[in-house]
Amino acid sequence: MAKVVFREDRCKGCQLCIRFCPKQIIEIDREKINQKGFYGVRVTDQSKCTGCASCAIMCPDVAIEIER
Amino acid sequence: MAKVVFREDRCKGCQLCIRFCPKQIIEIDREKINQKGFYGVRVTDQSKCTGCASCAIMCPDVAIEIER
Amino acid sequence: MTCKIVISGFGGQGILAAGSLLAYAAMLQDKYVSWLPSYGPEKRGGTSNCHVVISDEPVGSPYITNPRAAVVMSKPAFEKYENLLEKDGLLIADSLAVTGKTSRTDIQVIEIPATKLAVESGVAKMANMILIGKLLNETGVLGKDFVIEAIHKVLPENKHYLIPDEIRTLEMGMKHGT
Amino acid sequence: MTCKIVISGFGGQGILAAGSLLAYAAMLQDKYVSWLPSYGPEKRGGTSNCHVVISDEPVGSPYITNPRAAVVMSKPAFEKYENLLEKDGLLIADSLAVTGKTSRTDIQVIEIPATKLAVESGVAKMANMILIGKLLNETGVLGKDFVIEAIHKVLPENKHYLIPDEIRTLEMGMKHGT
Amino acid sequence: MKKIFQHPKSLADISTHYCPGCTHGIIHKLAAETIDELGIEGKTIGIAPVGCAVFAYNYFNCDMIEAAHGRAPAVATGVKRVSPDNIVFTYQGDGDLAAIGTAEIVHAAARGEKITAIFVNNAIYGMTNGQMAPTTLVGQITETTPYGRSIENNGYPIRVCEMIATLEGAAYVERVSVHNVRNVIKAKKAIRKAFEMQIEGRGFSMVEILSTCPSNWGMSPVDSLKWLEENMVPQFPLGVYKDITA
Amino acid sequence: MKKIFQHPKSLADISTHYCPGCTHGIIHKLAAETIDELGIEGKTIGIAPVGCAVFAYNYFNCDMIEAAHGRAPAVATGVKRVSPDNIVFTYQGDGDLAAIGTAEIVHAAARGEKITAIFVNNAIYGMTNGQMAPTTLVGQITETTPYGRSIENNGYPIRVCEMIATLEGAAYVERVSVHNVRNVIKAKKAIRKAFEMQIEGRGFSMVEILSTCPSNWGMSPVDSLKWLEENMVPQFPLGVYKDITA
Amino acid sequence: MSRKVLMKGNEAIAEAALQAGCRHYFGYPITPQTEIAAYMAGKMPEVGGVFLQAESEISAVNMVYGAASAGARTMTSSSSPGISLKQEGLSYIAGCELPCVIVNVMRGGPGLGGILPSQSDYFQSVKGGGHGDYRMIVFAPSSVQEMYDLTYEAFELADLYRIAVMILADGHLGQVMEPMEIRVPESRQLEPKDWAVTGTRCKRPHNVINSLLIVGEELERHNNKLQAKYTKISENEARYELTNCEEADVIIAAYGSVARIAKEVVRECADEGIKVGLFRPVTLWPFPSTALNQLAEKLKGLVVVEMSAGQMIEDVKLSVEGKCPVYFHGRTGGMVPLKNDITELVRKVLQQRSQI
Amino acid sequence: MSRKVLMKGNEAIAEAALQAGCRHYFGYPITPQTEIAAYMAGKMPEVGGVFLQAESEISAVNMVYGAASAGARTMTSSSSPGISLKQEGLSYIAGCELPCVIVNVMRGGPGLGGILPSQSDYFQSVKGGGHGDYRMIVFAPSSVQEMYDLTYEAFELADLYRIAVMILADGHLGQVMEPMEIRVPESRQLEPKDWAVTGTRCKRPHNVINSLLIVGEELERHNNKLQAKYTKISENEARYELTNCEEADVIIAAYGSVARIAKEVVRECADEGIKVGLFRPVTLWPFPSTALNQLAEKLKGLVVVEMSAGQMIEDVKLSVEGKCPVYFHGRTGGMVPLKNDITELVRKVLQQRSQI
Ligand SMILES: Cc1ncc(C[n+]2csc(CCOP(=O)(O)OP(=O)(O)O)c2C)c(N)n1
Ligand SMILES: Cc1ncc(C[n+]2csc(CCOP(=O)(O)OP(=O)(O)O)c2C)c(N)n1
Ligand code: SF4
Ligand code: SF4
Ligand code: SF4
Ligand code: SF4
Ligand code: SF4
Ligand code: SF4
Ligand SMILES: [Mg+2]
Ligand SMILES: [Mg+2]
Repeated sequence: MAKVVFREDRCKGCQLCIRFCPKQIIEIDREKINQKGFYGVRVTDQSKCTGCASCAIMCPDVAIEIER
Repeated sequence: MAKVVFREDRCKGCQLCIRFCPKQIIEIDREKINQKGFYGVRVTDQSKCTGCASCAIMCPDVAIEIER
Repeated sequence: MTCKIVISGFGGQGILAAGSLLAYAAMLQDKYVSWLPSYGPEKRGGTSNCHVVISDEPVGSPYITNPRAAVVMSKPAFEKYENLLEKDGLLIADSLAVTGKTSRTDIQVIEIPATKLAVESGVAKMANMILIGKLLNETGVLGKDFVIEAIHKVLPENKHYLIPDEIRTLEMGMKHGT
Repeated sequence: MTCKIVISGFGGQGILAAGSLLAYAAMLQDKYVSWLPSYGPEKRGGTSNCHVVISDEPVGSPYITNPRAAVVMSKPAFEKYENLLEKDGLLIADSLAVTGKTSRTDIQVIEIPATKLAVESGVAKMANMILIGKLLNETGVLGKDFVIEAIHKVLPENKHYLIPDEIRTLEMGMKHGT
Repeated sequence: MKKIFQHPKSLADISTHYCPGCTHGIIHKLAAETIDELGIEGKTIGIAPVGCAVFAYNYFNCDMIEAAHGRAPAVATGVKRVSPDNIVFTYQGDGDLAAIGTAEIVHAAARGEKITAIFVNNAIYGMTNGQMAPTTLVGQITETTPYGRSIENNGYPIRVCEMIATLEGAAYVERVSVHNVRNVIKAKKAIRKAFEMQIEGRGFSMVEILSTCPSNWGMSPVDSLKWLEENMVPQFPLGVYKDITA
Repeated sequence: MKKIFQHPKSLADISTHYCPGCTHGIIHKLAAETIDELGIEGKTIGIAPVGCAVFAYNYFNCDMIEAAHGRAPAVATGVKRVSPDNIVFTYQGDGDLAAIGTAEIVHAAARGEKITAIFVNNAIYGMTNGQMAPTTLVGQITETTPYGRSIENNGYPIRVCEMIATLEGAAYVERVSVHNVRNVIKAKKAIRKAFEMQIEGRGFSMVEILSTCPSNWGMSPVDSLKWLEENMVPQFPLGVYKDITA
Repeated sequence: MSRKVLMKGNEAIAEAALQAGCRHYFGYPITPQTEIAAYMAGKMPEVGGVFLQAESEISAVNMVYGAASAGARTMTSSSSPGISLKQEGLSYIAGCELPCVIVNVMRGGPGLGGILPSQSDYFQSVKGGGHGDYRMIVFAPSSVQEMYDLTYEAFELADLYRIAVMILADGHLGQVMEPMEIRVPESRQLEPKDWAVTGTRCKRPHNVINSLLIVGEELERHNNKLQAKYTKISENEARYELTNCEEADVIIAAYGSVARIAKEVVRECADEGIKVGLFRPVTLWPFPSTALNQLAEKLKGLVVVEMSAGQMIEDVKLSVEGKCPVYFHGRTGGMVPLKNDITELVRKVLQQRSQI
Repeated sequence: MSRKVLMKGNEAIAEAALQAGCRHYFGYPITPQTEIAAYMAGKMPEVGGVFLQAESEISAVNMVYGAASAGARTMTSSSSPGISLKQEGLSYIAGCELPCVIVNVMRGGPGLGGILPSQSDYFQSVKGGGHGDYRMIVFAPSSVQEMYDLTYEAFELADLYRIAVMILADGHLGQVMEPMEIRVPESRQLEPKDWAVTGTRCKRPHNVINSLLIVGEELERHNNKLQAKYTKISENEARYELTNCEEADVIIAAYGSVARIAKEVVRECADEGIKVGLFRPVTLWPFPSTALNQLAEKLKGLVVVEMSAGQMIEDVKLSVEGKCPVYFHGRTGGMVPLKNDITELVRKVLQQRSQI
């Protein structure tokens, strides 16, 4: 199992990570708006994460770090 | 037989006509220097001229006219 | 009389549209008017704002340093114009934008839950109209009829179906709290 | 004393070289000197000329409107400088360049068949030196030794074999007609 | 647990001004990772363009110059000639490189100038709010082609790689895209190769990267990537156009 | 007897300022003959460059404009857009077209601008007394490459036809030479074809003509033609690079 | 015809050009004037005109050179850095006496600077940023209506004198929206452009557009002709606006959007009984020197206010010839002079005549 | 070291640059300054430097921008039309405070003009042909020796102030050959260029060369800093030469090659007992205003002579502040002012004080 960490302050809510996660475990987090006025994202089920890094590779704002 | 006419005032003595006359009937005329300070050219034997116009085609100064 | 109004918030909140509606109405009412959008560094980064000067004489600078009234729809806008308002100035703020109680005693702050009201009314994008309604009511800078006429002129044909909602929200704002 | 000299003719006659020889000699003789080539419209079309000012004081304009002396090697140059020479000016002309008798009575014209003499001496390209020799002789503007030293300096190593001829033609000019 | 993906060292750890989902961000990351991996941060000098990437001078941690619009290759040339041992790259948009800067990029390539150009082709002028670029597709609507780019009035989009590849001084020229994970990885490889070409002193190298401009295309970031794949890739075929080491 | 070769009508009957044996003169003649033959003298507008051909405005009998160095294609564009029915040609040297004017020629071609460029490549800057041109050959000595053009410092000569042919808007692109009678005749055909392309409204056309500069090459006119044939033709292969009607 | 419409300054320029018969616009995008191109791009196809986005500002100005040579009313627009790139082209246009209109919506410099409004291209526009002795007529509008009116007039004067006319505005004037009237003034009687390259149709000798005169005497003659034209324009076309200048003790000299701030100051001062006037040049070249010189006579001082580090002030000083002291207040980088700062300076001048 | 050599003015510039440690020259050919590039092309390889012929003047100035950013002493040269093309680049260089040397060997304009000498780019050089509020130091040599000396000094001042220095010469000064000395003045103590982009070597924060300041306040602060620097230079670096000015009734103001003609006039007048002096600015910016202002006090008139339609005359007038009348004699297009014409004007001025 890998761990995906979102840097909330960096996220612009573009949803590219959501689109490219092969496990479809990322979703918009409508509960939080960050300083810039964007909704962030969150992982629904961390246990499903393969650490494939697709999300991080596609994130234009380097808002995702992955540990394994 | 064709007739080649050189416009002396235009000739700059570049010798391209001499080089490209297949009959080798053009030569420098060392007797005349034109207004610009150039030697002109002349035909040695008009009767040999085929009117091929090679000289005129290569003359950069349009100093040659040909009649046939 | 000259009234210098700033409208400020995030892109997408209808800031520029609200400003040009005022400008159009002012023109219909035969006032002198200018509308100046921010096009500076603020543009990227999501901020949006515009300066509207409505006057009985030719407008001096269209750029407003210290507004008479400010309509704010974001927290940064609230904080900025709370400071910049001239003495006795009027700050009309969406509740979402209010960051706290103002420390200034020489301005009037009116808070309206405009976004909330608009969402509740099913016209989430018209919070701006509610605030503009309040502005009109408080300042009397322009006649309501002219603003309504302006709505008709400013909206392109294919958006005319929105007119009733626009007017409704405008009136919501005018009546709010009274 | 200031001496303003123009040297003029066709390209290939060594006009600029003759001028810079004078300039170099003048420098060796600790004179103030300037050498200005024509780089204007005259350049294309085969004309070549240069202005040399030799003086005991710093040179004013290097551009000469009315020369004190002119060395001319072409007909256009003859006609031009015959007109432009200052009063009491000196015109040294290759015979080939002379287009007729000057109408001016206030200048001195010296004609030398320089090209012919040079060709006869087997150094066709050194007609310029003959004329320069004459100029030196007539004006005394520079010492012969300095000119000879300058020849050594101005010519690149691989042309040094020409030096004797250069000196010989220079002297031919100096002695010509005397 | 070990970090397997993290912020590259050569990229400043600050938020960028890019619009949400703009792939300029991905490309910055790739360039920075490459610099990290090659260990050249300390001797790299980047030239920022005029375009949305103008602030790149704030984002890359190496020495940076902000160049006049289109002139980055000339500026890079000046730098490289002074310090041939440094690694010099330009980062340019399509307006910057393929319009106003045409002469500069062509001649840097012809000279075989030992610099690397990272060329971000988003088929539009992003910074100035969406005018036609030399790479705008036929029919594409922009602020200055409100009826769509017409061949009659505006001619055809320029295929820059194809053009630059005709120049002998160009050592490496490749076109890549960032519309999905596989292509991003390929893009990274291309950028790395381009830098390596410079390090090896082989001549001019350029990577053209197809990129999105969600804001001015008027699409979501996700839709933008799709549009890129479906419309730009056919017009600008991906691949290596020049590789003198191949 | 009938005149079978005479001065073209579209060429002013005056002496030119060109050096003896300079093939600019031949090329002028070919362009003028073409204009005569097509009967377009009255609706042709020529754009003279900055270069030895700057005075072309005196030599062609049609309406003429003298453009800033390198900008002839932009000027031609302005003219053509005002009067699309007129025939507009530029006459440019290699410094003018391939150095300072790179962006202008590339974009005129990309736009498919309906103009004709007559591009005289003599591998040198003639007008300014012989500096390196973008087309100067490797090893060639010029005023600014006194030790010969070096790849290391100056890179490679640009093959303009090859580059322009990559652009979709280019309808006709051919390289010819004037080093002998046969080639002069071919060159004439190419120029004619290029004008015809414009008349038919097909897009941008360009003829590159290899030409001599005896004065700055330091050779006799006859030797110059030989040098051209032996050195330039191999570097700049003759032929049609683009013909959308083919 | 005289119904008012709300327009941005940039759009007003574009609309005026269209009304004046401009059918050939060439430009390259740059903030803060992109609306001009956008407007043209939308409208030109409707009126059968040409909107062409060039590959650069240099190409744009040379397309204008070509289009003007062909006899068309033509225009380009840009902002500061882009205008710098046009300098060679503008010098050529002057040399060839081609009529055309150039718009500069100024932003802060030097270099890339910023995109906020500025007036720091005064020298470049008025003294000549290009090489050689030449002039352009330079209009300095100060409202959206004037953006329109002066652009229209620019095309007229351009043709009348065969000269380039520049509209020198700033970012605020370009971006601001105000009510204005789209109006068509009576047209001047203009000479046919028989010098233009329209194709000889084999009916006349060929026309040549050219600025090369390789013989010194000829180039001087040409320059003398240009100078004579400039003198004539100086005599006929200097324009300015005066507010409260009759009785003024101090006059503020300001142009463009700054003049509007100054006018507010003048109005407020009048309310307080302070005698302050406004001298607003409408043409920056020719600068209305004679008018200003006459006004200077009885002044305690002239206060020049600019969004620059001090450029128009030189022309003000040259105009007043030392008749009264000249003071300066300038802001740069997109910052706008504040009413209070101007008023304060005016007060100081009124108090003491010595140099501040 | 002090042996004299014969050199062309253009070559003297190139040699001085080499002596001053310039190892990076970028240029594009144009008459009448091609000898600079030719000289550099020959010498640079010998000293391990770079001579690069750019694809255009624009590229050349941007290569200079890059090389200066990297900390090198660097130079470009051109003539009038080419310098017009560099205006955007010069504004960027000013904005980034990059030290470098720019040579303009002026020819006649406007447009393509001619190749004969001229002084008609004074405004462009001194007032700023580019956008924004900026200045360059402008040197006006008047002999081959000064071409050399001032070029050397230009590199020094460029580094000292982080500013572009222009050598403003004309075709005659470029083409003329005169004896001169190749000399190396004592070097100034200059600060290390720790702002340059040389690669961080991971030992310092990254350096950035940039002129974009998107926030108005910041751009204004930057402009204020630049203006303060310009003030300092104005105070310290104004240079001029006086000839026979002590007792003069009339002073001729002229620079460059024209000053030499004027000096002849002054000399000849002295012979005739006419009291005429010469004021020759060596720096055109900063213009030696204070010195001229003081001289003006006791004059019957100032006669400005230029190879232009009248450009430096504005700075002369601004300097003298109406203290004495200012007269003008100008030639254009490559024509050279004649001694007789100048003398005649001087005589007229002496006879009548009224405006001619
Ligand atoms: C000389 C000059 N011309 C124009 C501009 C305005 N300008 C700024 S960015 C830009 C184009 C940006 O487009 P592109 O290069 O494609 O970059 P993107 O923003 O799309 O990444 C333009 C025209 C300028 N700053 N300077
Ligand atoms: C802006 C500008 N830069 C440079 C020049 C100087 N110049 C005149 S002609 C020329 C180059 C000519 O070479 P080319 O175009 O090859 O024409 P050629 O003379 O060889 O026919 C140059 C650089 C100029 N007049 N204007
Ligand atoms: S690492 Fe892969 S599986 Fe895990 S969240 Fe990211 S994309 Fe999804
Ligand atoms: S890709 Fe990055 S910026 Fe976009 S939503 Fe995901 S975490 Fe946020
Ligand atoms: S026409 Fe032919 S044969 Fe006759 S002279 Fe000319 S080249 Fe010779
Ligand atoms: S080719 Fe023409 S110019 Fe040359 S020598 Fe023959 S006739 Fe004279
Ligand atoms: S405008 Fe376009 S290119 Fe620029 S940051 Fe936004 S999305 Fe990216
Ligand atoms: S310099 Fe060269 S190109 Fe120019 S006319 Fe002479 S030979 Fe021809
Ligand atoms: Mg882009
Ligand atoms: Mg050439």
